[in-house]
Amino acid sequence: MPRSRDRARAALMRIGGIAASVVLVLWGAATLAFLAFRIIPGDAVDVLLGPQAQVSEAVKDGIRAELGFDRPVLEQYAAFLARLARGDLGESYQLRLPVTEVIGRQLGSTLQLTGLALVIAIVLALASVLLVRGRTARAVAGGVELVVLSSPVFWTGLLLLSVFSFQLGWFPVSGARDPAAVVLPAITLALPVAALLSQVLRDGVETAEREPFLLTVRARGASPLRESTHHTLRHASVGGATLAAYLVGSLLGGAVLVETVFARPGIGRVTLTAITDRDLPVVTGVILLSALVFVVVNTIADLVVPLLDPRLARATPALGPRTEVPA
Amino acid sequence: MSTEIRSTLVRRRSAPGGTARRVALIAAAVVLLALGFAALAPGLLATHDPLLTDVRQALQAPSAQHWFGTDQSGRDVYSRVVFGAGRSIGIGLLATGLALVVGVAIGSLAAVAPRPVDAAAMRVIDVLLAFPEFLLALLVVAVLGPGATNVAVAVTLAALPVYVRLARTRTRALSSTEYAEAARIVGVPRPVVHVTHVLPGVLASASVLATIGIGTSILAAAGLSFLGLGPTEPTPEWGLMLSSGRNLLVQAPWVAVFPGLAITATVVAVSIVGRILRARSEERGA
Amino acid sequence: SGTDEGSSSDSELVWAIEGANLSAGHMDPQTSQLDVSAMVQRAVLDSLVFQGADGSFTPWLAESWDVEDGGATYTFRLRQGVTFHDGSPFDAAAVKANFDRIVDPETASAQAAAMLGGDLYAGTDVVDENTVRVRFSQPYAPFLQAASTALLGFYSPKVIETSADQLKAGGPDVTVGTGPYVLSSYTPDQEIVYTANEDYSWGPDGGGAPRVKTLRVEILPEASVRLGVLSSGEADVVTNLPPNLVSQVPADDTVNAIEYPGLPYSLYLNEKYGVFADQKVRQAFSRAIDVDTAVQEIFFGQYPRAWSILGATTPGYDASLEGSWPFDPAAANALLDEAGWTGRDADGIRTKDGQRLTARWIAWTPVPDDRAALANALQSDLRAVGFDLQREVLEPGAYNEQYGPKTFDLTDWGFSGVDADLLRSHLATDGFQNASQVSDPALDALLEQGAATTDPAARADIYAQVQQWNAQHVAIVPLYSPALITAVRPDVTGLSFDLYGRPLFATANLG
Amino acid sequence: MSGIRVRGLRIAGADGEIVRGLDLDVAAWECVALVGESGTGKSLTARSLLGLLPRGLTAAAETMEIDGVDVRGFGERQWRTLRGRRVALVSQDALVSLDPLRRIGAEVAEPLRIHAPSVRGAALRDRVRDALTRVALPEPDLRARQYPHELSGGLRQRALIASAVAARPAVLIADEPTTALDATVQARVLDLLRSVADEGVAVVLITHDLAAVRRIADRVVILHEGAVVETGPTAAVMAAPRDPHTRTLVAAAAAAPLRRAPRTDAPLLSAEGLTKRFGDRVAVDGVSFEVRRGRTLAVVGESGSGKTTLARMIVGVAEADAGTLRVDGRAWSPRAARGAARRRIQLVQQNPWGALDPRWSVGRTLREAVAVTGAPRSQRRALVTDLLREVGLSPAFATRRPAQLSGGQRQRVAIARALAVGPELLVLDEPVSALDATVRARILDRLLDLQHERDLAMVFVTHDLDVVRGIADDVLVMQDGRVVEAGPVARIFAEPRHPFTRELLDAAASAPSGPGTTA
Ligand SMILES: Nc1ncnc2c1ncn2[C@@H]1O[C@H](COP(=O)(O)OP(=O)(O)OP(=O)(O)O)[C@@H](O)[C@H]1O
Ligand SMILES: Nc1ncnc2c1ncn2[C@@H]1O[C@H](COP(=O)(O)OP(=O)(O)OP(=O)(O)O)[C@@H](O)[C@H]1O
Ligand SMILES: [Mg+2]
Ligand SMILES: [Mg+2]
Repeated sequence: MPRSRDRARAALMRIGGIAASVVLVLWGAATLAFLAFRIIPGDAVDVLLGPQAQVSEAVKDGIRAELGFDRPVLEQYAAFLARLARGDLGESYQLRLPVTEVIGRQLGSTLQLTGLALVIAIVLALASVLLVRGRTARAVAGGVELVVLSSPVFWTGLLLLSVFSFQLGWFPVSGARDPAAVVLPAITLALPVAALLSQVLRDGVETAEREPFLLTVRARGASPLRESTHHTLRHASVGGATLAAYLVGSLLGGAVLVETVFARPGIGRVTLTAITDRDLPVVTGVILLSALVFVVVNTIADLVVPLLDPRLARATPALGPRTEVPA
Repeated sequence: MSTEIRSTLVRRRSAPGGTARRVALIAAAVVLLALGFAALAPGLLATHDPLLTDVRQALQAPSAQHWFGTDQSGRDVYSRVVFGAGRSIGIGLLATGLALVVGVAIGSLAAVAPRPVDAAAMRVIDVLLAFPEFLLALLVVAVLGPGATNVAVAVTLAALPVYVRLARTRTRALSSTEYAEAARIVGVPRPVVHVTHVLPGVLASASVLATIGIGTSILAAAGLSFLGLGPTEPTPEWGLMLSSGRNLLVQAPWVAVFPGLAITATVVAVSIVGRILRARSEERGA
Repeated sequence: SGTDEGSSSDSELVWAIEGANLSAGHMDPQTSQLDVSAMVQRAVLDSLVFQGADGSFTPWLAESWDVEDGGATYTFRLRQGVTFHDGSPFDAAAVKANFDRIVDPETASAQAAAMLGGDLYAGTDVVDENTVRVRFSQPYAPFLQAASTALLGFYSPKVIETSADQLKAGGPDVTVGTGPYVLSSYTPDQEIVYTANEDYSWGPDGGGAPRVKTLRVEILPEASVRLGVLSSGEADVVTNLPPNLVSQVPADDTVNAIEYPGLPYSLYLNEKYGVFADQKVRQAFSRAIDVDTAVQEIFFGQYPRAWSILGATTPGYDASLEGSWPFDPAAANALLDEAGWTGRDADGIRTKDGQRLTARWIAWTPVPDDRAALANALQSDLRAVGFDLQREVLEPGAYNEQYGPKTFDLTDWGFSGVDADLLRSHLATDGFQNASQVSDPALDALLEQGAATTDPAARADIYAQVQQWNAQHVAIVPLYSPALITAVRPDVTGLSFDLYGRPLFATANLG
Repeated sequence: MSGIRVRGLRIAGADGEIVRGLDLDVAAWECVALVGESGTGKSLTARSLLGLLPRGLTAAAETMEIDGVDVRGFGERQWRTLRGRRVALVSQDALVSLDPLRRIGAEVAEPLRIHAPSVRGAALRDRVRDALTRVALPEPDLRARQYPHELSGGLRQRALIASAVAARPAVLIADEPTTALDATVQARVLDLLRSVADEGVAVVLITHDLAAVRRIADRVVILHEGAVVETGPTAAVMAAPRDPHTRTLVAAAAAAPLRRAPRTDAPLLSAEGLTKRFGDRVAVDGVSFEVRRGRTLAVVGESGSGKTTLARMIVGVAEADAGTLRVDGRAWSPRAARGAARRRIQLVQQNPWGALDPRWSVGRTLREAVAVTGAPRSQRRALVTDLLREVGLSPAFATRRPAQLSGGQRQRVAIARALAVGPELLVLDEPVSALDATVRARILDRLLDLQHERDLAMVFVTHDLDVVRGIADDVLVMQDGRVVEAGPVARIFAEPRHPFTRELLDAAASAPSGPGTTA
């Protein structure tokens, strides 16, 4: 009986720890974004009004007052956090729309792209890890992966676009409505992630293959397939899972480039436009969104990893993001 | 791709046979040598003035005269690739070097600092690590504004957290190694142990990571240039060249293909060398 | 897309445009100076009068009009039974609400306010429900032309009252006009969907509801992608094609390239700052650059080079300037020598009293590749005469930081408009786009006179003088006259184009 | 006859033959021990019997029958049908031979899933429970749900055997099944193997531990450099070894106890009620003892009983939570252990692999220690050479890096470093457990000599009683952080009072030359 109470308390502490880390990272990201507002060169109101604004100083002062720029910094900070706590990210300077709406509108398209890319990446990585066997074949695969990883994603995208859309015409060039149009961008985005994932997985598999327990497995008469699916891949996926947040993050980062190359709408384009237009509320929104994605994925990874590797069940504290890579 | 993760891929991976490893190393060395040459003395390798514009010569296919063809302004793509090496690789080197020095300083100080200071520093680093390097660099540019210098700063800042974290963990790990403890037990003063036993190890790990980080930084900088946030025309810079070739892919693919190849070759070469160094250092340190 | 479905009621036409700036607060032609704003919102915004391809004016929302006081008062009798998409009636009060909004300083209108006469605008009076009078403080001839553009088109007064500040961002229930199409959905940087206004019966030539029921505007900033969607049939009409891609448009598509009227793409030399204060330097600048070759090669012969600050298709164009300032490095060198720039530094750049002959060009991102190439060509031509031209490509915020206080040597743009009066905003002392900082009382007088004159011949004469003034003075160096290049797939019929080459979809059909 | 029949087995690698013409017969109901020094090819022979030789090695034989099947020329596929079903392997590294990510039940079930896919659900669970019961694993249902890391070494070893016998193979090969285990557990595992043989399985026991052979093997095959040098019934071979190699093996099994007069002078070190906690866990609990100059105190106990923690307190790098330590009557703690006093007590750490900075040469490491004593720069090199000689290494070692040293050599460098500062007390934390028997004997001899030469006091941490007998004067037996028994070695060995000590001694008696653990 005391045991189950202990377990309940441990679970509560764990949940508390997770919540604390989520809040902490979001707060940190929000603070960084807030500071960014302050360090930004140039008058925020000028930036806000955009090019060619012929506005008198009086009007500008009015806007300053409206946005609270005339109050002490700490007060602004408190107000900023209070608004965030209410889920209010403010209004885009350029679009004059709530930031939540600006991001919300584009989120679907990016989710579609990154989701598909993630699936493709996982399938490619698993295929390469499971099907490529033998030292030479693995070395060749490793080489190909290295080249993919070393190529700028926008370049890969341009080459794919040029070959498969412009010249062969296999895929539509663009259009958010044609489902096939997402294929090429998703592949582009998936390639480096697949290369990275399969390197990590293969490394994990090779490490596991060097483990003494594999001799036992073989001595039981297990086939190579069973060896992979029941043993080595699971070991490797521990490494893969700890990378999850990183992979998702690099999908988001890559989305900026891929959406540009393929002229796709999405968060990446919103980010880029917000950057060139200095639309800081939107930039803040994107920062918070990435931070949120990061903590969520990390938390999931934190919860999944002990399921994959029971040895880690007690060892990992929930607090703090895990970007430590498998040792 | 993150430097941190890129570097783990080398763990204990014995390259397929010594010969293949040697061939890869030699190829990488040749590429790096050529690049170093191009970066330091581009005039010796280039065949044309990289800025020389002659619109009558625009979009010529590769030929004996123009090895990589010409771009829309009639400039020699080969010479621009050569002249671009300095800037494109320079950003990677500079950003990585700065990140390494600053990161090791912060990280090893944090490791020996009082608990609360260390904890606070690590929280900040955790938040920064929340973003993949490219996204982080992008956000830094968002704050500082576009431009070549800001891109360098952004890439440096983006790379920094990895080194801080590495330096901190390594400092901690190395100060609690048995040999560091043994030195203290023998009677060597704590600070001396830190400088003689701990710091060299931290620097060694960080340098190995840095050889890999250069590639990451080059890619990030090229990505920012591609988005038009970095250096501007007519500067020869690979990301920018690729960007201006992107609407000519069908008509004049060479304008975009060669700068892209240059980036890939550079990053592959740097990664190979980095991986081999890392594998060596692990073999030694094991 | 719906290209195969003929003209059935669910027919859909896909129109691909560049449109990257729309999301940056440029959805409202009443405030935006960008062509793209007027181009897309023409579907929603009707005008008082219609200007035909021949330049003549015909009734649209105004059934008839009188010009009084030598052009200082315009009285319009409005068509009855016109309603906005939100059901409110179009009447004299609506006209007044729109015009008053445009000139309101709070609105911060860039171009529409100038077209409405700027300081000359004296007010709009509601004579009765269907009669409206627009007054100017002095005769203002370009008004009818201005009134025919989407920039002076009409939003529902309800919108102006309740959500005027959202018009820049635009969207359904905000961008509400009387036009043939209703803006039914807008995803920034992605697409604008217009749905046919089935009640529409007040088209310029008695046109009714459009036959194409859905007009889907795809925003595709990458030129190669726009060409791609045309080739693959994903789009029916593609606008903003760069000249270098024209040769790759599928053979059975029609390419429509109408030269923009107005001020050609030009360089504005800031004569109150740095080396361009000296007229000889400005003249030398214009003679040192080989515009002919650069424009011919870079734009594949698709765009003509410009000789004057009005395009060849703009009323009032002075053809006598053609060939008057040819490429002549020798002349340029002589002028620079005369101006005292006789020294040379190690790089071969001219110097005077230890100062280098250098000028800084600020440009606004994103710069199309062909313009970048043109800039490169100019830079290298100038270098040949010892003139160092530096170019900075800036994002809008940074650009404005320099544009505001005019701390640059030169900048660039083209400006389309059918009426030569647009020169006023570029050359008058208080012109809002006077990047050259020209300040010449004689010229100001000439420009005012031009605005006040209604007689075409007299106006042409006045603007010829303005053009010659510039040829001599070199405040603006015109380079080439771009065209709006639109490719249309064969199954699109009935498409017409306005004077700017913008497609008009009200009469289009598919099938 | 089922079982194994091998004639003329040859295993060759790139560098030549490793196993040269080995003959081996094992019948059902029989346990045959394969004995030999490290590196003679025992494990390779075992692996060749499952067709699992490492890459780059090839096996050939005149005859090779496993459970009556001629396996010569078998391909990978054919071998797979055999493995786990007719011949099973309990591989050498028991602690790491189960997949750490899978439950014990799944691991035990795996051979059945592979070879008897029809057995599923409840039937499979029953078979798993049977297998676990057969190896006398307590609470088989609970164990099946646990992961390997939740089991102690002995339980893990038994689970591994259970998984090997689950599909009821005719042949079981156990490769050094007791190396990694505490002496107390070793006996249980050996008995289990005997019972497997007694159920009709042909058992091959690979070991270099003659005590284990005596306990369960019917016959013994002695290997030397890949060839059989002697074979016969166990008792006969042990009683009258014919081959010289066999004779050395048998002789090395016994060590003479140390007999020295106890010293009566004041203790160098005395401890009173030492206690150290880590959170809730009391690692060391009220320990008291004394150490005299020139004498050795052995600290014995199972893994985790607090030996290392105690050693660290003695050296003055860990602070005691309670209790006092005195050196020459003066209080001793990390605070007192400063400056020259710091050097009085030195430590040789448990793990020789981590004790040396991998980047530093041996010479540099030793010079660092010499420099601390204030030796002038000019003499340091000579002092280093002397130190190396003292621990039996040639001066040439000064230029080597740790990676170029064997475990025994590293251990000696670590000892040299500790000696460099002229300590009065040397604390050695399991200095020989990681080393093989011959190296171990050499180091122990060296330590005794040094003790004599320098009148050095030693605290010797170990869990190997055999070592205790050879080197220590007094012994402290620890269990769960507490001292359960203390006294002169002779008395403890003659009349152990505490049950735990007795258990330790029993286990050691059944395996008098039991190799040190590698834990
Ligand atoms: N994969 C391999 N390639 C080449 N040589 C090997 C390989 N594995 C083992 N050897 C060599 O074969 C010899 C016999 O090794 P084996 O593992 O059979 O020894 P062993 O008798 O089991 O020793 P131990 O008691 O230490 O386990 C050793 O000299 C070893 O170095
Ligand atoms: N730094 C520490 N933090 C928490 N617990 C510790 C620490 N060091 C040791 N312990 C715990 O204290 C107990 C005693 O450990 P100690 O290392 O002294 O055992 P040992 O007898 O030396 O074992 P071994 O034979 O395995 O070396 C163990 O349960 C261990 O887990
Ligand atoms: Mg062995
Ligand atoms: Mg210990």
